Amino acid sequence: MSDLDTLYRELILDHSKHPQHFGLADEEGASATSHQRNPVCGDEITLRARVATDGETIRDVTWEGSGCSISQASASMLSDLMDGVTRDEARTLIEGFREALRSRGQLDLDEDVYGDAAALTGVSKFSARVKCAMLAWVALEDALVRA
Amino acid sequence: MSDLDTLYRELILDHSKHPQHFGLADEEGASATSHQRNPVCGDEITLRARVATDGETIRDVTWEGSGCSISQASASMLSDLMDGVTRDEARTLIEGFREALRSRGQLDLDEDVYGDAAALTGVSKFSARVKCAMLAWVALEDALVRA
Amino acid sequence: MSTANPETAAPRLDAARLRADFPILRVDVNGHPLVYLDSAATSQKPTAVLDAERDFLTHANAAVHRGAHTLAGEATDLFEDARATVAGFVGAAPEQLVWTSGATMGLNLVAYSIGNATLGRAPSRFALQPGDEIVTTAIEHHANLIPWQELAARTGAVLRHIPVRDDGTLDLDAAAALIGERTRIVAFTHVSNVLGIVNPVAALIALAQTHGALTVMDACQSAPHLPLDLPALGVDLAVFSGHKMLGPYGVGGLYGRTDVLEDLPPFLTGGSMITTVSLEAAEYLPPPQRFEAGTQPIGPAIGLAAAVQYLDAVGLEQIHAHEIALADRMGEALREIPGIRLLGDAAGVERVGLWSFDVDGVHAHDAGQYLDSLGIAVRVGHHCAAPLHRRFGMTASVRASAALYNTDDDIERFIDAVRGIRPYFGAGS
Amino acid sequence: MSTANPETAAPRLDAARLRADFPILRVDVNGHPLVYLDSAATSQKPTAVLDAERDFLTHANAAVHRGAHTLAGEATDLFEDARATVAGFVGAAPEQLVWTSGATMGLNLVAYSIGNATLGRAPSRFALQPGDEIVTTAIEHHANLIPWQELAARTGAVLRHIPVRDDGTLDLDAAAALIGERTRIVAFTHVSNVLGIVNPVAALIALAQTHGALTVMDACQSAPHLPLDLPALGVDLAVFSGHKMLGPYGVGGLYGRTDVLEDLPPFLTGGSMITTVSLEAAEYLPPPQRFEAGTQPIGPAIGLAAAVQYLDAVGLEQIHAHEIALADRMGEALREIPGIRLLGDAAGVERVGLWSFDVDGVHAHDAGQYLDSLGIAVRVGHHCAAPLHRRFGMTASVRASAALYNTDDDIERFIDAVRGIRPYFGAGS
Ligand SMILES: Cc1ncc(COP(=O)(O)O)c(C=O)c1O
Ligand SMILES: Cc1ncc(COP(=O)(O)O)c(C=O)c1O
Repeated sequence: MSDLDTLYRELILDHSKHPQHFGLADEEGASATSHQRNPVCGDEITLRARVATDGETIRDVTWEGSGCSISQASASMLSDLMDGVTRDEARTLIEGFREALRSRGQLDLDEDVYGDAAALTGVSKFSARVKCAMLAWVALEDALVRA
Repeated sequence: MSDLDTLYRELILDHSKHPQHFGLADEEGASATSHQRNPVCGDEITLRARVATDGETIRDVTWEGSGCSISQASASMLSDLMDGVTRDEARTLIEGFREALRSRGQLDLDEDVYGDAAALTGVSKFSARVKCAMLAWVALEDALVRA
Repeated sequence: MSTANPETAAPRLDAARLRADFPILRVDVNGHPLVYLDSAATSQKPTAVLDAERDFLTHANAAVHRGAHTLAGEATDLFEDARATVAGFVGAAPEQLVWTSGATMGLNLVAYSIGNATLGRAPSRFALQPGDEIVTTAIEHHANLIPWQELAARTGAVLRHIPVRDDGTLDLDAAAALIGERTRIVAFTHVSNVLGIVNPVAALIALAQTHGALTVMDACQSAPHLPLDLPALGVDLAVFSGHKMLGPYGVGGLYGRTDVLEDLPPFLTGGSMITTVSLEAAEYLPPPQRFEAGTQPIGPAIGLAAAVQYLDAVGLEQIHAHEIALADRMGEALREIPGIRLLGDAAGVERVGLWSFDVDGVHAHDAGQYLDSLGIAVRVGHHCAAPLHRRFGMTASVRASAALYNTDDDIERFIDAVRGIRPYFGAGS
Repeated sequence: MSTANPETAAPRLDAARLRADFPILRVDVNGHPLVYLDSAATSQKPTAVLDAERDFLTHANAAVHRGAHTLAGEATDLFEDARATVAGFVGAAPEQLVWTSGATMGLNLVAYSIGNATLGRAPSRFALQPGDEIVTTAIEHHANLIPWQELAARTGAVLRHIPVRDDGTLDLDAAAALIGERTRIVAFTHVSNVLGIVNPVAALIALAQTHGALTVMDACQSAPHLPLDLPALGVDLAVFSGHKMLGPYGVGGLYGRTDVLEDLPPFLTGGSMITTVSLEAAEYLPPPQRFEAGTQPIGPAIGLAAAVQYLDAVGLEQIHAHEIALADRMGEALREIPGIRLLGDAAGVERVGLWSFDVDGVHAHDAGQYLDSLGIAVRVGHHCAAPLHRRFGMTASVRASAALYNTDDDIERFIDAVRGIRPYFGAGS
């Protein structure tokens, strides 16, 4: 597999063409919205997370925005992954994701833990693209503080 | 003669120890005063030139100030040289002096024209000292504009 | 379609031979020999530049304008020789060239100096009144936009913008209507770093002069590509960056007309720009030293002098002709690739060797990544010109920018690679 | 008399061996091997620094934080690694280090940023009110004096000065009386570039903190000579210059506490420091990028990282001990030469390896010229500290400043030469 193909796995191109959870859900219950932007390219994302009545479980994550296939796929994969996890679990997942992506190819994302998002492992070798992949995750982190 | 000795000729050390025309003359007739300063070392000179009633002939040049032996000797030699020359002659002398000093050792000052001041020829090889030697000459140039 | 330009008559230079002077152009990227088409972001540096700086640092390094010792004298001479060389490169006298750390700094220097004049620190004909107007254009790099926004906000002046037409040319009719009695400053780029079009700067300067407005030109993207004679052009102030013209990082130039520099108050303060200092107040040297506070980028300045000597030795006419030829070939080929939209594809304008474009259905980042996988370095994003991109309905574009060391072969490899972008990402299928 | 210092216990380094790393130290000056004692003006640079920059420029050069291509990625990584290295050198986290073009720029950045806060461009806890006080000292370099004079003049704040005692130490009693409720900023140098005394900065910081004043430290003359841990010291902001610490020209650092940097508005504006830009207004990134407008000095930053790695490899404790030994020997010998008056010859203080002195009957320029004729490079003048010189009744002095590469032999040659100054000029005879 060429380096380029490790970055643009089928799964990533699929998600970017058919983004999941695209379109913001109504603001209801304990939900919060975060807007993030990549200053270099102007890419942006608006992400909304709703927390269940237990105050702990993330109920749904929806988003919209525009950007490169990495940022779009990442938002789509994130939304899939986070449905039903607790705040704490989400924080741990985000931290692990950040660490792997900043590892310059040293750390892999475990497919059992990250699901489709594990396909983003290859991004860590492309440091200029780490921000693209992180955009949605930073948005969720930010939203959860306020949800 | 060592390089240092070409800079510090006897004549220069003599003038710096026994500065001529030191002490400002009273302001009378068409006289003008200029204050110049070397910002690097804080050396300064105040020079006064008086022009004769013909409006053309420089009558006397007096000065005071503090600085290195080059700047002091140069002021002393300048004052000797300029007594009795016309404005035009003075301008030409100053221009020639400036040119020689900036020549980085390429041009010599003619003793027949510059008298004792010709001993300052060696300064042109020491670019950091050119400002020292020029200080009084710039002051005279400035004073003549207003005298 | 060929770009109209009188200089196309100059003989083309031998880029393949010049490449030997640029060691980095021999590296492989992702298994392919590098095709560097990002010179508008930063140029590569010839060995002569690297050697000039290193020679200085290993033989004559010392602080300038401050010491009486031999090394300090040599360093001062080399540093002032460098000033004369770089000033001469743009047609100016040594004392008309202020060293800066780059174009951004040069533009901030001008804006803050005018701000200081306005805030009464130093009475000056450049002081602004609330309601006075600063005119810039809709195509500026952020460096020639935000400093004016901030100056306007600090002084109560009004910022206005010369609009750009759909084809990327500035709307001179609108400019003539905008620039008027209240206009105090007109700031514009010589060549846009996104559109590559050489702007009608003589016309803008004439308009500004009619109303006595100060002209400030961003020459970042022209200095390495066209012959420049700033005094002949009649502009009041102009800036450029060393690193974009084969020189080192950390140095740039601000050219100023003598009378203009003389009437601008200081910006940065500190050592080497003063005549006298007490604990309470300081007095300042004349230009250019007035604007050069603290230790200057001595090594980089000496490197930049070597860079402009290199450019001069090749010949700016030849460089311009060569780059026009490359631009023509790029434009011609890109127009024929399905889904590619060129920005600023105006007919009959003079241009430098750069094109920005959109790839239908593929984000610029992805397009750039694909090109990179084939060893082709281009820039993607808004290129620090976000308002310009918004004006053309986009947030990001792909930009390929050539320099004297790019060959016809580089361009062919680039074009072939662009053809592969949309198929790879399954766009338009 | 020996300088009291706990670090004198560290083993001395082998300066003769280190010299091999500094090619310039092998040049002859006026027929004598160079004795370079002007490191306080600018240091010499080891081959490792020159190589680091050249390697970067010939293998990975590209604009950082902007491109998606491979070189741009490598360049960005190297540039951010350099930030982490230089930040680590002063005990800081990477995001606490802002690149500047040098110390003068760093101090102007702080002063202008506070000015912008005051002028309402960005509401901030650092805004000054008329009558608020800025306290600096009577021994500052012009770079840590004039920016505050200008800030005071622009804002209506009052500038006050901690006096210096006859022996060159700061008058801490006077400082305690000066620093009070109205004090908003206390700016001081860690080590004076004329006196060589390490100031009681912990005490000044404690005083300032009692009154909630912002502390700004000039670390130019300490960074290359002492181990520094700025967060542990508790200072809010500190600056240093690359070229004085074995690094290249054109780069420096501004350290800031995270909460302080966050609350300071931008200074220079332009590319790479924004989140969004419209034609009308811009929004800014968090620190450190907020303060890094335009293309940064990438090569010089990478060179500076190599420089601090070099310093770290030798060991700052060792360097300090070595330089104290040189200073002790210089002080001891100079005190015995007739007609030499040392500035700041206080007993029992920590110092770096520099002495400034007056030669009775011989102007500093002439004394320096004489030393230069013997291959000895010292600095003469007011060393950008005119008020300090006036305080000690002089306009200029001779300064000899040592660094890690100076040997005992250098010092002996220097001392012998100083003995010859007055006889040559016939002073005192
Ligand atoms: C104590 C001190 N502060 C500030 C500066 C200014 O540093 P730079 O000229 O590198 O900006 C210097 C050096 O000249 C210095 O010695
Ligand atoms: C047109 C234009 N102006 C200004 C700049 C800013 O130059 P620098 O980043 O070197 O300060 C650039 C480069 O980025 C540019 O292309």
